[in-house]
Amino acid sequence: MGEEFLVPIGPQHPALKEPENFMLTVDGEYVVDVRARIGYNHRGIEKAMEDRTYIQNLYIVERVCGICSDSHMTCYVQCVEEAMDLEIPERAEYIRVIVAELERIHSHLLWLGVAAHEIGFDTLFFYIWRDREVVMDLLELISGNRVNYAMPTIGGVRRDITPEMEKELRKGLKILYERTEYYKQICLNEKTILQRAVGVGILTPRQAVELCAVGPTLRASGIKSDVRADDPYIAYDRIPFEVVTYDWCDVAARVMVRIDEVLEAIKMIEYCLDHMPRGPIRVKVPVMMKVPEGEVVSRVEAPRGELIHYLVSRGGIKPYRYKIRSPTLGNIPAVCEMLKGGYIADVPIVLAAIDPCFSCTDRIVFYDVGKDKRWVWTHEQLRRYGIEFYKRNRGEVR
Amino acid sequence: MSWEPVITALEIVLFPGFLFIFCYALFCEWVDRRIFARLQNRYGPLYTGWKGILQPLADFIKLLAKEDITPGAADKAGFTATPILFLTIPMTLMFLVPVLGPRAIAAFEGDLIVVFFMTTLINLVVFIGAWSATNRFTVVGGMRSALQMLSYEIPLGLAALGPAVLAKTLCISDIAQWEVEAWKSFLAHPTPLGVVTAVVLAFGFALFTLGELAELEKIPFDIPEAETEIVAGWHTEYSGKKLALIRLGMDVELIFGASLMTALFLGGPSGPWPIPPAVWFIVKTLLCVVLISTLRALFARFRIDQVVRWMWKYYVPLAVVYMIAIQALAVVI
Amino acid sequence: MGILTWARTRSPWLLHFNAGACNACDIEVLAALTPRFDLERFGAILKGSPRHADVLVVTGSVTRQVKDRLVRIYEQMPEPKFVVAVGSCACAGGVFQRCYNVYEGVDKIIPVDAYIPGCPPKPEAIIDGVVKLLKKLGY
Amino acid sequence: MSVPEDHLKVVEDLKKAVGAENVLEWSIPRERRIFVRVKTEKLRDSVRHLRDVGFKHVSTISGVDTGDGIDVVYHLARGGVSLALKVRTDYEGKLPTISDIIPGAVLYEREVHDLFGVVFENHPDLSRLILPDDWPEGVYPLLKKWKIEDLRRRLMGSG
Repeated sequence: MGEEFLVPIGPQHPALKEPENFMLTVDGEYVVDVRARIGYNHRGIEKAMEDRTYIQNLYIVERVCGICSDSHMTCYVQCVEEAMDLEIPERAEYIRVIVAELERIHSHLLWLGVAAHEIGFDTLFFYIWRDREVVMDLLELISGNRVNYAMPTIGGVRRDITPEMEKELRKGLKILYERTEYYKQICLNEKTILQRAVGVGILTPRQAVELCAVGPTLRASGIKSDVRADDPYIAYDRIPFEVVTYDWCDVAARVMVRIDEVLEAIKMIEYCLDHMPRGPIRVKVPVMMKVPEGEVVSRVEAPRGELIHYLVSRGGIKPYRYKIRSPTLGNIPAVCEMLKGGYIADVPIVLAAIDPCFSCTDRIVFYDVGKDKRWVWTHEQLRRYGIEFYKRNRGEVR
Repeated sequence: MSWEPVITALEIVLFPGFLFIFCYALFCEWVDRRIFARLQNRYGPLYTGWKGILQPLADFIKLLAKEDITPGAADKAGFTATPILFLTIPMTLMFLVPVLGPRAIAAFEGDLIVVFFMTTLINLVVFIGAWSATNRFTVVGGMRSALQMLSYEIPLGLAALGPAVLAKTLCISDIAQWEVEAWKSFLAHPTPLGVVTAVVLAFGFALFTLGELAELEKIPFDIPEAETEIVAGWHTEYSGKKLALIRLGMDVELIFGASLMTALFLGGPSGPWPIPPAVWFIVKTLLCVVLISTLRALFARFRIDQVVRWMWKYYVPLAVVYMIAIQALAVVI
Repeated sequence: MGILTWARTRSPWLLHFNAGACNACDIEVLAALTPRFDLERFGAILKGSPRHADVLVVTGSVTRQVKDRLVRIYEQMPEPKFVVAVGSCACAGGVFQRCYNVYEGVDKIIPVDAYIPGCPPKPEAIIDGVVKLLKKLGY
Repeated sequence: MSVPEDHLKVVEDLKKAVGAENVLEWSIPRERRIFVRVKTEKLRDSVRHLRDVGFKHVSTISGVDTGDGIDVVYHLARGGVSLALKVRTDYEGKLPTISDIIPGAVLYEREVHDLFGVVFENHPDLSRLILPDDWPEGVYPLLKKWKIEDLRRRLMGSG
């Protein structure tokens, strides 16, 4: 077994929008081993949340991750409301679902564009991101900001959806529906995309369950698991929707799952708009409120997968302990399996396929396949043949 | 004291020579970027000069003024030689292609073979430059560009030899002239044989364009500098003046490719009388640049193994079939 | 030296570096390059390698882990180089002030030429920041 | 809120499998949420039993510094039901790893080790994960005894 040739992807790399560092042990064009080192984004959020009041924490939780900020907000707010046994008006629940689904559309379209960029199809990237501006305008219309919309708050929702907004929303959604259908056709029969996506980054259903994968990565391996359906929160039990699954188990399946989820989300928003109950949107809550003692587990289906928050409160105005586990972390052992045995050229697209969001992930870090340490449970022995590469270059990362 | 040497000296330096190539290369880069941007529904360079036309010039001057870093571990010779060679080779090749009149400045029998030898040399130079930069990304980029070169070089050569065999000469300028006469005679009295040759030559043109795309490392064959995988491929480590030369070299390679396409397939710089040949040359090469740029915007990037497999499975057999058709025609004509 | 400043201000090549940001600013930087805003009108392209770049666009309050990577990237860039801090985290730590793993602001690590506040700043604000930086250089 | 029978059944089965005296306390605050505290020695058996019953998905493992020791909470999930299995260990305490029972848990164990200092025996690779490389040994930031100010002074001063 000769010396392998370490190719660092990151921490600064055009493929990755965020700093994570994957040390790929490669051999010619094949990836033999993956050793990842994240932790670049670790800002010590959980410690900071322990000495801020519940209202102050609203602003930190929202900025754990810029793309799924609303999921973190909904999860946090739901957690505190459950601890305080607070009932929020039904209209607020519907508005929260609308904003959550709009964010899913925005996050999936963003991801689709970046994935197209990963395989070098920049034209599709620019087209998708141009159409994504429609969603950003809708979000700006409702909440006043393109990202970090701060709609949910403890006790309900901050801003109401007026009839004019509703008209605007419906118009925007119709455009989005057509465009997403068009992109679905492209992704299904554009040969150059299929060539880079079909059969790439395989994750068998058994591996997916065993490695506790979550979200679209899990559903692309044929397993029907979605927190909105299994453990419905806010208004999801009153909204008919269908959990999208594909059983191709590869990158193309993950593309299709996300596109169908965008179409599903659009239908859900239209359903919500039709059945929006009247009434107040918020229940008044004292700013320095005390949360009674207890512990709460709150789960939400973020665009990237199951997001879980765990609150332990000792009856003060500040949480005693607040634990956040973001969906991307759940998928990292799975991505490590997918990367092995593939090409360097596939690394960006396979990595992008789990839609990594390392700003959330830096709650916890990564799973380390040591080159020299064989692991009890590494599945099959990797095919190894080394060609002799010298390793004297100065850039050798520690 | 005859004026001959002075005129040729002037020609070399000024019109179809360095100054013209330099300006035309930058102009073609602007055209390329604008079309690429327009196809992506955005503007592209707009504010430098009229409609952004001076943008490539601004990039070039800025790069000249930047600090030029040579990595400590790189071996100096290979690292500094590469940019210079990368620019001069396409520049010299430009003199083999007819620009001003029907004959190129340095046209001689067999210059088509020289052209192919030199283009392979470019890839060799790229490999040396990549290897000497000792940065992992460049090494992988250099390997890929060599790998890719192996797969497209032969079919490209075959595609170019088509017209040469028909014209029974290996001098590019003569091929261009032969085409012009063939075209005139065909227009005079169209024969079924003429139609067949036209179809075969058009097929050759398509093959040649595909080969050119791979040679110029444009998407979908831009794997050696695949931005998302290996940062900037083989020229990751270059900066400042060296990078300026490399980028200019790429542009000159672009117009050389385009002018080769016009000379071999579109009849070189000659056209109906009122417009001078030089303008015809510019019109035709611009057409080819626009073609390359649109192709560049329509595809995703292939993986290196797919390119190699696809080239050997489809591209080489097609080129061989094309050659057989050409030989059959040659016998008949 | 009019021609040099003219050239330098007409083609600012960007290099994006996420120093521990929540990637809201990163997607806005990316949105600034897409058809609706299109920074390429000013000649700005997103480059992959620090060797090619003039302007380092940094987002996020610098975490301890990413500090030496940021310094190394900054040193790899050829002179004359400029740094733009995008987002209130990059300007002064933002909402993550007083967190144990965070240097509050990019200017504590490398010199910064332009600050673009906002959480996240809109693409228009980012473009305005880049244009102001160019004006500062004599656009 | 009526307590669904199948949640009760889960707790009963666990008691049968692990011995009733080892299940110290349990509570079902609402539908699809179960909290169970188990004796530390019985951790692996409970996890193995729960996995066979269907709790194959480890959502996460959280550490809680309760003042007189560290509560390690294993959040297991079966479809919609989320079961929090709590185990008490003291500071710098030792716990057996469960990554051979459920491979997906290895990451979460490394975080708890990084931030709380709990050592997981025969864990495949307990190296540093989330904290920066130059983080001083033995400093576990999420412990209550470390206040943010002195963490910052100690780190940023040396940082």
